[in-house]
Amino acid sequence: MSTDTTVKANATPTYSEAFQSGVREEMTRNKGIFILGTDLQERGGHFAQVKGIAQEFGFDRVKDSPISEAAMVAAGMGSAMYGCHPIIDLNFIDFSLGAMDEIINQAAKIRFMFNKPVPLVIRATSGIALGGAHHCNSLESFFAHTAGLSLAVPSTPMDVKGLIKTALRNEDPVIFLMHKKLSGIRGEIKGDDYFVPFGKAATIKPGKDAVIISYGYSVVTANKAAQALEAEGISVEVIDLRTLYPLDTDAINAAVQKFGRVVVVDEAPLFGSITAEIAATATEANFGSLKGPIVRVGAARAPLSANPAMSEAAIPSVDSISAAVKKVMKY
Amino acid sequence: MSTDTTVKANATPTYSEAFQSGVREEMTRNKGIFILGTDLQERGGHFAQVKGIAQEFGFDRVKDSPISEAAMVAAGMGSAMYGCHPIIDLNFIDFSLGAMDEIINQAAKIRFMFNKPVPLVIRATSGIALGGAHHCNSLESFFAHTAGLSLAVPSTPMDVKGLIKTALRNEDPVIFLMHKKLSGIRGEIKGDDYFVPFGKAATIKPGKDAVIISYGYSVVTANKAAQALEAEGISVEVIDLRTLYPLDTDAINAAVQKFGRVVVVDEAPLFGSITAEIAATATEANFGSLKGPIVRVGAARAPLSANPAMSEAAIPSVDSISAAVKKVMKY
Amino acid sequence: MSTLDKEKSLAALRQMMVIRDFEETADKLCLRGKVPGGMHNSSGQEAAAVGVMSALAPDDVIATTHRSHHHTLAKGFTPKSVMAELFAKSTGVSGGRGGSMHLAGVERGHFGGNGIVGAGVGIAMGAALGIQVLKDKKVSVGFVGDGGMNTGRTWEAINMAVIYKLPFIIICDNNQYAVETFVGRVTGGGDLAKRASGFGLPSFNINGQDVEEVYKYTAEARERALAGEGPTFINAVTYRYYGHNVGEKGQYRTQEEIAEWRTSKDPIDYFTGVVLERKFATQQEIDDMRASVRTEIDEAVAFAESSPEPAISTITQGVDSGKLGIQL
Amino acid sequence: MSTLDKEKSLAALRQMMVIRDFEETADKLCLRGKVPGGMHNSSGQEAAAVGVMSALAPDDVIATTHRSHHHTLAKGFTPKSVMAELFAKSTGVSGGRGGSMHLAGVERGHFGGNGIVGAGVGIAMGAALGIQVLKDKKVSVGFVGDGGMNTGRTWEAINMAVIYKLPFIIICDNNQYAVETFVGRVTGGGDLAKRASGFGLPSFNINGQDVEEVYKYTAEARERALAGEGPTFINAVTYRYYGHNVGEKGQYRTQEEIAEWRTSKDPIDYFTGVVLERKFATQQEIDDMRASVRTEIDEAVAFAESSPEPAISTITQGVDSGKLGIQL
Ligand SMILES: Cc1ncc(C[n+]2csc(CCOP(=O)(O)OP(=O)(O)O)c2C)c(N)n1
Ligand SMILES: Cc1ncc(C[n+]2csc(CCOP(=O)(O)OP(=O)(O)O)c2C)c(N)n1
Ligand SMILES: [Mg+2]
Ligand SMILES: [Mg+2]
Repeated sequence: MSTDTTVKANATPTYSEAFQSGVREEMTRNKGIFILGTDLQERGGHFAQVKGIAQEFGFDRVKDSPISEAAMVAAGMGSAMYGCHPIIDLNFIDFSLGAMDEIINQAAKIRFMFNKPVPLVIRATSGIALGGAHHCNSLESFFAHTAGLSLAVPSTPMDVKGLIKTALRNEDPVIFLMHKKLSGIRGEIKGDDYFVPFGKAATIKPGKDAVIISYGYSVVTANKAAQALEAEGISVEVIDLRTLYPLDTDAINAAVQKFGRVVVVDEAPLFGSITAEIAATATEANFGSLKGPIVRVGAARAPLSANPAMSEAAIPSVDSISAAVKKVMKY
Repeated sequence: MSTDTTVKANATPTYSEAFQSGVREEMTRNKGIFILGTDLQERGGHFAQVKGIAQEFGFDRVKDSPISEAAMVAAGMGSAMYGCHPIIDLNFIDFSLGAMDEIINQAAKIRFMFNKPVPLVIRATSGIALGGAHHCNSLESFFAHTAGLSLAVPSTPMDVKGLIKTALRNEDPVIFLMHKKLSGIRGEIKGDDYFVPFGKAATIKPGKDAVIISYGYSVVTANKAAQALEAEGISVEVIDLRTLYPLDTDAINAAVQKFGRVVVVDEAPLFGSITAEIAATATEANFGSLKGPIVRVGAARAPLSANPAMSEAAIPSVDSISAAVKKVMKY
Repeated sequence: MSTLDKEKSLAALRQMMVIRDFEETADKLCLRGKVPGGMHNSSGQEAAAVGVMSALAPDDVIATTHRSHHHTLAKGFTPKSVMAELFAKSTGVSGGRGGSMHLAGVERGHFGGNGIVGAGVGIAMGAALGIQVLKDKKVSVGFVGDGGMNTGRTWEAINMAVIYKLPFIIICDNNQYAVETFVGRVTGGGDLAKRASGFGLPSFNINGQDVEEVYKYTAEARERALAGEGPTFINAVTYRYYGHNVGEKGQYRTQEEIAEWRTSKDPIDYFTGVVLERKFATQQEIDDMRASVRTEIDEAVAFAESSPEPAISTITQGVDSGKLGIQL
Repeated sequence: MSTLDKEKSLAALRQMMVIRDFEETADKLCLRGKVPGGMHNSSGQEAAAVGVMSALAPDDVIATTHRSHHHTLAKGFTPKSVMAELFAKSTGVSGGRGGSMHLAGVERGHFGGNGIVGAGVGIAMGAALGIQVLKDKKVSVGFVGDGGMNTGRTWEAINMAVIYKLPFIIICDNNQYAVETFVGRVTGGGDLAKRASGFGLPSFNINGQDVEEVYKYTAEARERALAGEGPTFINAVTYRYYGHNVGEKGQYRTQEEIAEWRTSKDPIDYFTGVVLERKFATQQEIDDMRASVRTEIDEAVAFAESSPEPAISTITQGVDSGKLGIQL
């Protein structure tokens, strides 16, 4: 079964390879899992996220699709209702905009209406990098707002593997977002029996003075900011939410209560971002513990530019995150 | 030019008729305005919102469309770039899910990328009433989160007319949501020169003790709650935002500073609703003025049921809003 | 497989009567406020529904549209359970959560009506893919209206079914109007089978008022699907007698047009004639059949009326498997 | 209007040379990191772009795809302004905000490249509707790739154009691959003109390597459009010489296949032969032309290199007309 491209447990594979590893293990176990998307069989997907899987499991279980996002998600939904556990690979999450009815109105609502779970994983590459306005939509708040969907946003190879395995045991539709800028990062992964539960945040870096709550690539930036602040004598904890729904409100509440100085960061346009939900609900629940208002850091209200400097300037940076921490430290 | 169905200024037309009135005035003024949607010419739209306009302005300017939401919005976008000012009537806002790429990825971003405004109005009926899960999506937070879009959510005939007229003078794409349950309400409207600016909230009811910030049909419920509370000796101000983007942050900040006891209400699922943005940003800006946390009231995290009692129970009621006000009164 | 035998003929005739009586009864109840949110009456379209189902096995899959009482009844769901769903009662096929547009019974191969035009086709196509992946011997049928032939997703689904050679049949339940819009006004090319055949699948325009013709084309399509030859498109031309939604009239078609279809092309009248001619039943037996149908629908109404409402406490139940997902 | 006269022939030939040189130059610069986000090289596809534009008036409208350098240059935008956009510089056609996939110049009838497969067709259809509403005498052309023929929105747009009889031409820039997927693997029916004709518009499969054939079909389509006869679909079969994105190779096609197209079907070689044969130019003149093109592209690179970056302070400018909307 194992091939050249199979990644061994305890090796330090890339984020994309970690995804492959989890998918391979689950495909071995469950014959109902198949993958459908564009250019998967030979190319292995745009980010090599399924490279070699077709060769290993057969072309029946890794299907190349026409460029038909609505039909792709419908295919996933109908086959999931029938008894499969498909992974629909949408390539970039931006392309989900062509399948929004299938995701928001259909897949998410079927269990409620028909008492029938829809075990469907929609994988896509997300986040802001080069590529211009049409390839850099941050749609997390759309999905998180939709009852019936779960939303996984791993930031490490370990979590990618642990979360995709959980997603493939989950009965309900999961949106699985893998950040562009993380595709190539390396890190340890664990074996067949390691799962990351949904709704459990991870502490990336412990701290004493304040907390940054984040997810996805922003965790990397937040962590850099925290390291830099350490040098200035400010000890910041960094929490990676890992899933945005279910949201680990226990971890959030505990952190707010412990520190009272809270920064929430993501790279979606600030206005209406999921960071607003986190801040609003955490404030409502823990008002008395707050030393001052929760500060949010997010992107400008603008499409992303093809110009790299403009694009970078629009999203949170080590500097803007550090400034937010310093602001809450003044309370 | 005037016909039987034309509504006179200072009459008390319905919400739908008020829309017609504003559209008529602007169509007379601007030959580039046309309306495109399903069943508009004879039927006048599902809610009679354009009844008689085809007969008055000609079938060239009120076009019946196939059921092709993506093409409808694309038609609006391309013709707007060309020099028209189309109104794309999507019937129910739920159907926008079939045109999300055209709205979110295209229409909203063209001005930024190409330095070319896209004067396009997308009208739809929104909100929760009967009709079941597929006809009761609250998508306000999707649109408000998207840079490049404005979002109007009138709650009175006067505002419908004043806002649609502003929308038809606006250079950029406007999502114009008319609540199902308001279609038949009556109220005064004003004449040709009355415009409601975007980003200006209205005080529906003054009060002394606390403030409820809301929009759409929830304003009606909030107002009922406020009236009921008056009897119990609690004087509540009710603010109708009228547009969710631009958002009247001045009015919000002033109200938060004045009362320090704030409830924000809408009927979207609470998790990730636009009420989170309002609460989070208002808290960040006015923390010191708050007597306690802003309390949000919204819908359950669930699709809407066809069963009327279940559906009603899922959304804010006079009771749940009153309870929230009482909660902030305890601070 | 070009005609129905006696047993199947009588079953089909009775089923069409059930649908007609159900719809006309429900329509009146709807006008009296018993069907929250309204409903889409399928009277006139019985043959297309019953003809298709006559050719399917019980565990074949269907997914359909907002106008789907006829498909649901023909698929074998009882008038009681369907009427109860229209009333949004807990005993309805969707527990009262779905309502008239969202009739379903997934375990029994009914993947649901739909509030969104065209969406059922995609779901049925997906089910066909599931059948193929799990190597089962079944087919999946997607219903769509004439209006739904102009939504892009319909063509995406058809194309996908063709290239994967899915065991899929797409039935256009073509009642010639989408709300008030005549099919000819919005359908470029006009000929739906020709349109579909451009996507590379056998495609037919057929008489949707003749239950046997519908049965025959569906049965042949099913054979092809089971033989691994891929999907078929069937445009069954039919007519709806009532407004788009209950209570709606409109000026978009003439009373003469309606009368002509009702009097000269009615699927139940036509097939009653066939049954009598073939001596599958006497007039008396037909009358008895109609009477028994009447009783059945009366019982369905009584059942729906007396059924309990779903519990309010369930509004957030069954949304997903819970905050932390599955237990690992 | 079946052949190009001398002047138009020489212009077309030169334009094709400009595109080829531009693309091969940009490709190398892209590999050196000068084109942020990568780019889609159109080498091999020059005739389809130039043939179409030769038949259009300067203020006709186009909207296109992610692979659109050739369309943009053929539409008359200078290599300087296009190269600068690839470099994301302020002097680029979209001010450096768009990049390679988002070349545009709306005031000059270029309604933009697009990051989303199929989306340009809808925008062009909308422009055609605008032309009709404002009663102008122009046409609008939407480009789409072979891959984009499987996205539903493409067919929605085509259908809408047919029923409104819009002055619209849809060109399938059919290079036979979508990323690594051969058109035959994902295109039910296989024959795109047949598919389109099912939607009721004149539809043609043509040789996209012959600039005159493309010109002729486009010119005829334009005549029909201006005469109020509605849209036309043209499937121009062509080939791309390079990978989908710069630097990509892949195993999905053979080197022989590429070599065959390059050596026996190259649009520039072919049309150079035609021009020589018709004695529209001597070999020396062709060589001079190529040299002048070389200089022009060199200048474009120098221009792009030396152009300023857009100001960072502009990142939130031009998003909308401001918080309170227009001044009333
Ligand atoms: C995507 C979408 N657009 C619009 C509607 C509103 N709508 C409901 S039914 C209908 C007409 C459908 O016509 P057809 O497909 O012919 O089915 P019929 O009603 O005739 O059975 C429309 C426009 C919808 N439900 N979904
Ligand atoms: C809706 C959508 N889905 C997927 C993609 C990713 N993608 C970009 S180009 C491309 C292939 C397009 O093929 P084709 O239409 O033939 O154009 P070509 O690249 O050959 O010019 C794909 C799949 C996209 N940009 N948009
Ligand atoms: Mg119909
Ligand atoms: Mg191609």
